Formats: sequence, C-alpha cells, structure tokens
Amino acid sequence: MKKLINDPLKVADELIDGLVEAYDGDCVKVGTRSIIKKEIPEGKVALLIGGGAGHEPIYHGLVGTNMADGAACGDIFAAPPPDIVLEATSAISRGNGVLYLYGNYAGDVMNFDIGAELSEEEGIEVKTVLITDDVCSAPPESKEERRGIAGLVLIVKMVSAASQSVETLDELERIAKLTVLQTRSVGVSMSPGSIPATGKPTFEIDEGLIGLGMGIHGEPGVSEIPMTTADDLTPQMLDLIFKDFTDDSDVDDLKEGDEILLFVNSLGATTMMECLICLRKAKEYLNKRGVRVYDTIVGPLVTCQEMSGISFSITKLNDELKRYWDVPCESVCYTKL
Amino acid sequence: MKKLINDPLKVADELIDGLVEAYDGDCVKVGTRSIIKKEIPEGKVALLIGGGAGHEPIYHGLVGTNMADGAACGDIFAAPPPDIVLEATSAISRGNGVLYLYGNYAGDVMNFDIGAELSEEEGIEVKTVLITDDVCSAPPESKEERRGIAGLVLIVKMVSAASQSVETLDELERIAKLTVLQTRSVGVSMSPGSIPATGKPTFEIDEGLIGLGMGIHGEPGVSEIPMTTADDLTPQMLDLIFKDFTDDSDVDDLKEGDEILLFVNSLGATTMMECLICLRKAKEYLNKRGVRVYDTIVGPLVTCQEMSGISFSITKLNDELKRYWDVPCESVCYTKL
Amino acid sequence: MAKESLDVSESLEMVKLVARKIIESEPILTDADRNLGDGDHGIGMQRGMTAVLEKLESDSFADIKSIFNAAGMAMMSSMGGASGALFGTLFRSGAKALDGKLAFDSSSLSDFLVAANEGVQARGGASPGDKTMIDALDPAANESLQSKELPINEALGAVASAAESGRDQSKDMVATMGRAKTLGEKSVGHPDAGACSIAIIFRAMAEFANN
Amino acid sequence: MAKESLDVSESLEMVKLVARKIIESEPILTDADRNLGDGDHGIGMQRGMTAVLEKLESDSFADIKSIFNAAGMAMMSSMGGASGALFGTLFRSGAKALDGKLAFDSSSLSDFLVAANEGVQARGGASPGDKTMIDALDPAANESLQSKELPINEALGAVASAAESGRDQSKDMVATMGRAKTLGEKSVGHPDAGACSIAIIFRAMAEFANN
Ligand SMILES: Nc1ncnc2c1ncn2[C@@H]1O[C@H](COP(=O)(O)OP(=O)(O)O)[C@@H](O)[C@H]1O
Ligand SMILES: Nc1ncnc2c1ncn2[C@@H]1O[C@H](COP(=O)(O)OP(=O)(O)O)[C@@H](O)[C@H]1O
Ligand SMILES: [Mg+2]
Ligand SMILES: [Mg+2]
Ligand SMILES: [Mg+2]
Ligand SMILES: [Mg+2]
Repeated sequence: MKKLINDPLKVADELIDGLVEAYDGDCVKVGTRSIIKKEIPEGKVALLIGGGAGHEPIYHGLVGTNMADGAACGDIFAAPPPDIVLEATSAISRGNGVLYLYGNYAGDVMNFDIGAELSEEEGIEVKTVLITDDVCSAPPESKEERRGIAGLVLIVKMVSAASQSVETLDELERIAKLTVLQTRSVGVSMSPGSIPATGKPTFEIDEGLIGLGMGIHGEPGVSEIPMTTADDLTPQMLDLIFKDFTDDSDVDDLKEGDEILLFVNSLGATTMMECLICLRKAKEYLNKRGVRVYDTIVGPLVTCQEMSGISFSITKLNDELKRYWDVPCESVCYTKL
Repeated sequence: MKKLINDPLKVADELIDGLVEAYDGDCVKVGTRSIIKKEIPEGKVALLIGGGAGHEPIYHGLVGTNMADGAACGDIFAAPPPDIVLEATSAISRGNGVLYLYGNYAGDVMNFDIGAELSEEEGIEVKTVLITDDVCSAPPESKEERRGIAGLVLIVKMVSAASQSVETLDELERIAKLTVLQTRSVGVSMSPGSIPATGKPTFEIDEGLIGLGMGIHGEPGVSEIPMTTADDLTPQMLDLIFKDFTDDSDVDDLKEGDEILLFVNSLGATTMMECLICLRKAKEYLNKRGVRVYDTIVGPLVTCQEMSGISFSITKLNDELKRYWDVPCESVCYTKL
Repeated sequence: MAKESLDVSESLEMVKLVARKIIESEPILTDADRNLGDGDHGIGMQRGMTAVLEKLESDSFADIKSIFNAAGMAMMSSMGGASGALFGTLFRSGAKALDGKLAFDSSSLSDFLVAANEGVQARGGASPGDKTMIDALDPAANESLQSKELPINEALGAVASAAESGRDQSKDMVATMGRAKTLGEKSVGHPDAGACSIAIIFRAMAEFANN
Repeated sequence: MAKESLDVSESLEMVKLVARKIIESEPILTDADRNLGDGDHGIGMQRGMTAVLEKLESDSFADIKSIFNAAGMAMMSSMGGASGALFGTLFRSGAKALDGKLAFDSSSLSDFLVAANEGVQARGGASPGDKTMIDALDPAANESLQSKELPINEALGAVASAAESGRDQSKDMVATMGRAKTLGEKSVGHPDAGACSIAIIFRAMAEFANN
C-alpha cells in the first residue's frame, strides 16, 4: 500500500498543521497539537472536543463557525495527553466554563479526566459528557459504557450550535446529554485500516465476512456475519437502531411521524457510491415506517485510514434539537448553509 | 475487495436514487437518470453539468442551492447518452438558454453534442464550455484538448454562482471560459480503482511507482515516477501548475501578490490525513512565492472508486471570480457558508 | 453454399447474433480497454447489445433499415460513453443508406458500411491511423466496395477479415485520439478496443450468413 | 552475584535500559494490541519510551524518585491513549513512594510497585482478572512484598517472573475492560498488550541488575 506521507511517526503533527491551513485563518494551532477558533467571545460557555488522530476529517475538523471552539488532538488512534487537553482548555476558556464532549474510550476518558483535573487547578470549571452512540457495544441497560462512533458528527454539530447561546455550563451539559441520548449508531466494517507507523492492518477479517458492530478502530463488534448486499444489510442495521430505541426505557420508540437526522458514514475506503446505494435503501425503510428524515448527511466523515465499512446514525429530533440543527455552520468536516 | 452494492450492473441507477434522497427534497430526479433542482426561476440562464457515474460525490452532487441547475448522469465511467442530456436540458430550461459545462472527454463531447442537437430541435438554445484543467494531458498550445479533472469543482462552483445573476447565455459562456482558463490541475495516481460491474482494476502500476498526470479514470499520464514522500511530491506537482501559467501566453504568470483558490482532492482511497499533510507542504510552497490562498478545499470530491491518488487544483482569482466564489452554496458535494 | 442476400427476418436474426457475440466477448473488450483506456468498453458494449436484443425481440420490423436503426437507437440511448455515440451512429448512419430495402445483399452491405464509416468519422473526428474503431471500420468499408458482386455470405466473410486485419494493424499504431492519446508511443503493442468490437460484429454477421 | 541496591546513576541506567527494551519490542506489542485492541500499543509505548530516553539523557537527577517521576511525566505527555495515562500514572505513583531515596533496594522496589499498582487501579478502575496490565502488575507487586529481604537483583528477578506469569495467565482471561471487552469469550487465547509491556519492563530491570 502506498501512503503519501513523510516520516510515519510524524503524521499526526503534520496533518494537524495541514488542517490549520485548511481553515484559512479562521482557526489556529495552540500548544502541541490543538486547534482552536480564532475568535471566541468573552463569557461564552466553551466547547472542547477531541480524540486520537487518524480519523480525519474528525475530530479536529469539527472546530469552526458555530461548531466547536477547540479540539485536543492525540497521536494516531491515541487519546490526547493531558497536557494537550490543558493547553486547549486554557486557550478556549472565556470564564464561563468548558464542556468536554468526546467519544467514550478508556484512553480518552483517562487523559481528558487528568486534563480536567489540571484545568480545575487553574481555576477553569470543566464538565464532561461522553459520546456513547454505538448501540452494538453494550446493551441499553449499560449504555453509558458504549463507545462513541460516527453519531458524534450530529452530536457535536447540535451541541456546538447550542453553545453559541446558552448562558451556563450546566445548561450546555443538559443539552449535550439530551443529544447523546437521542443519537444512536450501528456500524459494520469490511476490511481493516492500517496504522501509518507500522503499516500493519488493525485487524483481520475473512473475505466472506463483515464485522457487525465493529468499532471505528477495528475493535471487535457483536458478530461476524456473511458479506451481503446493500439492500440486505441496510435493514438489518437499521433494525438494530430501531430496536434499541424500543428496548431503552429512557427514550421513546422511533415511530410514525417522528422526525430524525440520518447520517450515512463511510469509514474511508467505502465509496460514496456505496453509501448512496445504502442511503437509498435506508430511506425506503424509513418511509415504510413513516419516520421522516429532516436532514441527511452522507460521506466519509468519521474514518479509520483505508478501512472499509459503513455506519448509520440517527438522531431523534424534538423542537429544541431541531433548532440547534438549523443553525448554519462551517468547518472542514461539515458545513451547512 | 468487498463492495456493498446490489446488482453490479445497476449501481449507477441506484446511486442516483440515493443521491436524490441525500438532497432531502431540494432536488428531484427526472427522466432516466438526471438530477435537477426543484425550483429554478423563470428566465434563468440554466446550467447543466454531467458525466459518467462512479466519481461520487461529483458530478451530480454539484447540483443545489447556488450550484448547478441539473446534472445528466451516465453509467459508471460512461458519458450520459443523448436522451438523458435532452431530458435534463428540457427539465431545467427556463427560456433563456442552457449552458453545458462538463469535462473534456470524447465520449462526453459526442453525447452532449448530440443532446444539444436534439435540444435545439426542441427550440432550446444551448452553448457548451468544456472543462480542460488537467495540465498534464496536453501542452499549453493545445490546451483545448486537455481532460477535465478535479478543478471542475472550483469551476462549477463559480459558474453556478454567476448563473444566478447573469442575464444572457453569452455572458455565462464568457464567465465559464474565463473560469476554465484560470483553473489548472495536476494529479497523480498511486493505485487503481475498479469497475463495479467487472470487479477489475482500471489499470496496473508497480508498487514502487506513481503515475504523474494520470487521469481520473486511470488514463495514462505524462510519466511514471518513483513513489516518494508528500514533501517531495507536492512541490513537483505545484511546479507543473506554476510552469503552465508561465508557459501559456493566454494567462499571466502566478506571482507574488496573486490570490488563488486551492483544492487538494483525493481520488478516493487516499486518506484525508494524506491530503492534509500535502496541503501543509503546498501552503509552505505558496507562502514562499508570496501567493495568497483566498480559500482552501480539501477532501475526496472527485473520486474514481477505491483509486488512490491526489491532485492539486488552483484557480487564479480576479475581483470578478472572487465575487462568484464568495456566494454561499449548498450541495451534496460542496457547501459553503 | 452461396447465398445472394438475407431477407428481413434473417437480417433480424443476424443482428441478434451480433448482439449475443458482443455480450459474450465482454471480457476481451474489457481487457482491451484496460490496456489503453478506462476499462469499461466491454461493459458498455454489453449494456448496449443487451438493449439491442431487448428491442429486437419485442418489436417487429418491416424492412432492413428499421432493424439497423433500432439497433443504433438502442445502443445510443443505453450505452453513453464514446462508444455509445459512435456505435449508435454507426448503425443509424448505415441504416439511412438502406431506405426501403427488403433484402440485405452485398451492395446494401457496402452502402451500409460506407455510410456508417462516414457517419462515425464525422461524429468522432478520427481518421484511419488514429488507432480507433475506424481502423477496423474503414478497411471493412473499402473491402465491401470490392465485394459488391459477391454473394452476401462471401462478402461478409471478406469484410470480416478486413476488419480483423485492421484490428490487428491497430496494434502497431500510436494513439492520437481518445483516452489512449496521452500514452503516445506506449500505446503501441495493444489493439484498440473499439476496433476489436468492429471485428467481432462483422465476424458474427459472416458466421450467420455462412450457416 | 548479589547486589544490595542500585544507586542513582545505576537506577538511571536501569530505566534507560527499560526504555530501550520496550522500543525494541514494538512489533510484539503491536501484534498483541492488534489481536485485542486497535493495534497501536507498540507504537504508543515506543513513542513514550523515546520521550523517556530523551528526558533522561538531557536532565540530571538528584534522587531515585525524580528519575521515575521524569519517566512518568515523559510518558504521560507524549503518549496519550489508555497506556499513556496508565503507564504515566504507574511511574508517577510509584515515584511518590520513594521520597528522598538515594538507593533503590528491594524494599523501595516493593514500595514503588505497591503504590504504582494502587495508582493504576485507581486511575483505570480495573481489578485483577479484567485482562489488563493489572494482571501483570498486581502479581509483581505481591511478589515484591515477599522479596523485600532479597538483594535487589534477586528481587527484580522474582518480580519479573511474577509479571511474566501474570502476562501468561492473562491469555486465559475474558476481557471485561478496555477495547477488548466487546470480544467477550473470543478474547481468550491472547495475552493482554499492556501486561506484555509490564513483563518487558520488569524483565529489563532484572537484566540490568544482574549484569
Ligand atoms: N473520436 C473517436 N473516433 C472514433 N472512435 C473513437 C473515438 N474516441 C473513442 N473511440 C473508440 O471508442 C473506444 C472506447 O470506447 P469506450 O471505452 O466505450 O468509451 P470511453 O472512452 O468513453 O470509455 C476506443 O477504443 C475507440 O475505438
Ligand atoms: N481501564 C484500564 N485499566 C488498566 N489497564 C487498561 C485499562 N484500559 C486499557 N488498559 C491497558 O491498556 C492497554 C492498551 O493500551 P493502548 O493500546 O496504548 O491504548 P488504547 O486502548 O487507547 O489504544 C491494554 O492492553 C490494557 O493493558
Ligand atoms: Mg489507541
Ligand atoms: Mg468510459
Ligand atoms: Mg472506455
Ligand atoms: Mg491500542
């Protein structure tokens, strides 16, 4: 495999520098490896996202106009160290608290937690909401243990919009929790990505199988199932999301008349063509159930190098969430008029 | 290789259906396989783009708000047949002429020309401007023979913006020609994509080589060069663009103080990480020459299935083109606030 | 056994055989286009000829012209790509020369080929030597002029051989049109994909007429 | 030959050897994490230990504590990921137990390990049996309590063996923490990557003290 890089151990630093350039001046790099918005108003409740690199255009591509205030970036597939979290926190804090919003992985939780401790020592109030949208990674009873996968794009978009107008950190925390609660994803992986530093694939899988519920780093999923067609797989995956809304007593069922956001994500090597073919089937499925798609996103936004696979994410909207969704935004990862 | 599709011979039709769904009602399908905007004002000079499928999110993803009025879509890597061109033309015509704007490939030219003949028989005035941004595909003296590659995104964006306000087809033709003239691209390919129907790769290339100037369908380029680093390749590619502006007597040199648009495109499998690493080097190169990047786009927008490779496109701006660039737009392929 | 001409229903069967032979040859045509182009010629021709078969099987035809014209229309509107326009044009231009004909004889074959050759050259702008389908079509058209007095089965055999040797000669040519153009000298050594299709088309016709 | 303790400069060299051994073992650790996690443990540890080497080579150290603390800080701020926080915590928590110490003897080793074990369990929330680095660290800490009276080279040898057998036992465990959790029963058969690192670390220390 040919990768167009330089020193394989420096890819994370170099890609961050490139990302800052992609912002054409709207965002800047601070400290070791954080990207923050150039202009953050005094008194704003700040929003910090982040995670490991190698999943571009997330996470750090979600900073921008009406998007997150900053992102703390780790090395490839590695949570950002506490120092970087602290640097980012200090740079975006405007005296009204900082919300940390990131995917629920042990490494991220530990590093962000230490970063939060260090930030609090500097007098910055920090709260944390974990993104846990991957329904395959734990049953509804222990959904707080779930991983964060592609649903984060929908979640970060809405929480970012809310953060422009909320008055308190508590209020933003409430909104973030609500958004996470109403957002669920199911993914499959078909072939592995590789770690630039080693060139090695992150996992192995038979040519005839796909990993249902596999994580975006190649973490194991619920089961390996035979490779199948787009029209066969799509309903199976959506069934799991619908079932999860039903099984989880903290949320209402997804039912006729509901409005949702739909996000079809490619893990990288899966083409837009495939995503669109699956989207076509997903819409048919949703139409049949009378669930209305308020807005659709599709594309390779949450990737894992040249891994192939796809995920569906659904947010069940209410009037409040719809208001946040409607806010225009601009970032390298996602822009909305 | 695992592709998440259904009948391999139906991918083009199914992806178009999916694309229409991605527009959430702003665009609709007409005829066999065209996508058009739902609302096109009476008297508007209409803009039709198009080409073969399999390069998603272009071409048909470039229809939308302040983007193209319609796209005529062919099968995988095949220009749309004349009937489809005619259907799209009739559907978007509002009595003030239709501009065809598409990549210069023999197949496209022949089919769109026949489509234009059929449209003119129905009383619709048609003009054509070909996209010819690939500097590697012919010398400047015969630049009208060049292929159209990724620069089409910049070109379609600006011509679409202009089409919202021009009064005549001639005026839009003038603007399109100007935009094409000022837009130049250089691409490399590293590994092939495949044709869904056959599963076969579109070309072969040694593990240690990359194809400089290779077309987005795997058409041969100027030369095969040894695989190298991002920092070595990026300046080589930009040199070719700079040299072309110098060698072509129809345009001024790219020089200190100039403002440009910069687009770093992935052909599909090349990761955003790689694009960003190259972007970082490109910005360094441009800064050194005092050329200012007015706006940057980066991502897999002009793809060829799972082909890997990258291209740089540059538009040299003047006040007029800048005005068209500044217009906000929304489409599946590209959105700008 | 000499056969002076084919009637309408024989001509219909002949074009159906052409379609089936091309559909069968998809892998050969795909490989030819992979060498010099984008690898889709086989699939495109297959798609076109599938549409031709469908059209020919569902409609009825009063004369030879309408058979070839229907085939050309089916290709033109189902294929797209360079060969959709060109092979569509080939059959449609050729058909125009057969006004009112109820028998397909060697003289009609020649009229068909000359008109087809002109039509394709006008549409695509290629000339003999550019390494395109013209390099099989043009020799076939020339041969047909020499074979006007022969029985149709013999004329078709001669035309098919001319197309085949044109295809073979295209191997040594440097491409100056189409996707292979940028290859320059490196295009030498492979036959043109469109020329391969032409050879298959006329060989199938000859085979039909000789059985 | 029995050695009662290591002085500051010997301890410094010992930690440098640890760093070099881990760097060398990148492929083993990478493979271990590919089986059960995301395949980056080897690279992460390599990155961390490269930072440790740099730090230890450029600074001077007045006592044992500051060596381990510097190593922990270097890992914590260069690695990220679960192991950056955990291995950083290991060295920093362990260092805290060595206030003012100028010699690293078996009793210090035990104090270090007990504090490190506590620190890592508190930070990560894992317990023995969860199939994590704890399953090598906890047996090592327990062993160190039994070896307080031994010369440091012997105590380190015993601790390293305990860590290694803990690593081996982790093979049979079902993961209940970290990325491997979702594998459930399928996680059986592979050792935990972090446990592999622990075993390498203490084997390197023992090797140093025995040369
Ligand atoms: N201008 C032209 N004139 C005649 N034949 C052409 C021309 N351009 C292409 N061809 C023929 O078309 C063939 C390629 O067809 P196909 O692969 O279906 O189209 P595309 O190039 O659009 O992929 C070539 O092998 C060549 O014979
Ligand atoms: N909560 C935890 N407690 C103790 N050790 C853990 C915990 N989570 C992960 N680990 C250890 O970390 C190792 C993985 O480290 P590494 O691959 O660097 O981190 P990441 O999981 O972030 O990719 C595991 O093999 C395990 O030993
Ligand atoms: Mg990791
Ligand atoms: Mg083609
Ligand atoms: Mg072709
Ligand atoms: Mg790991």
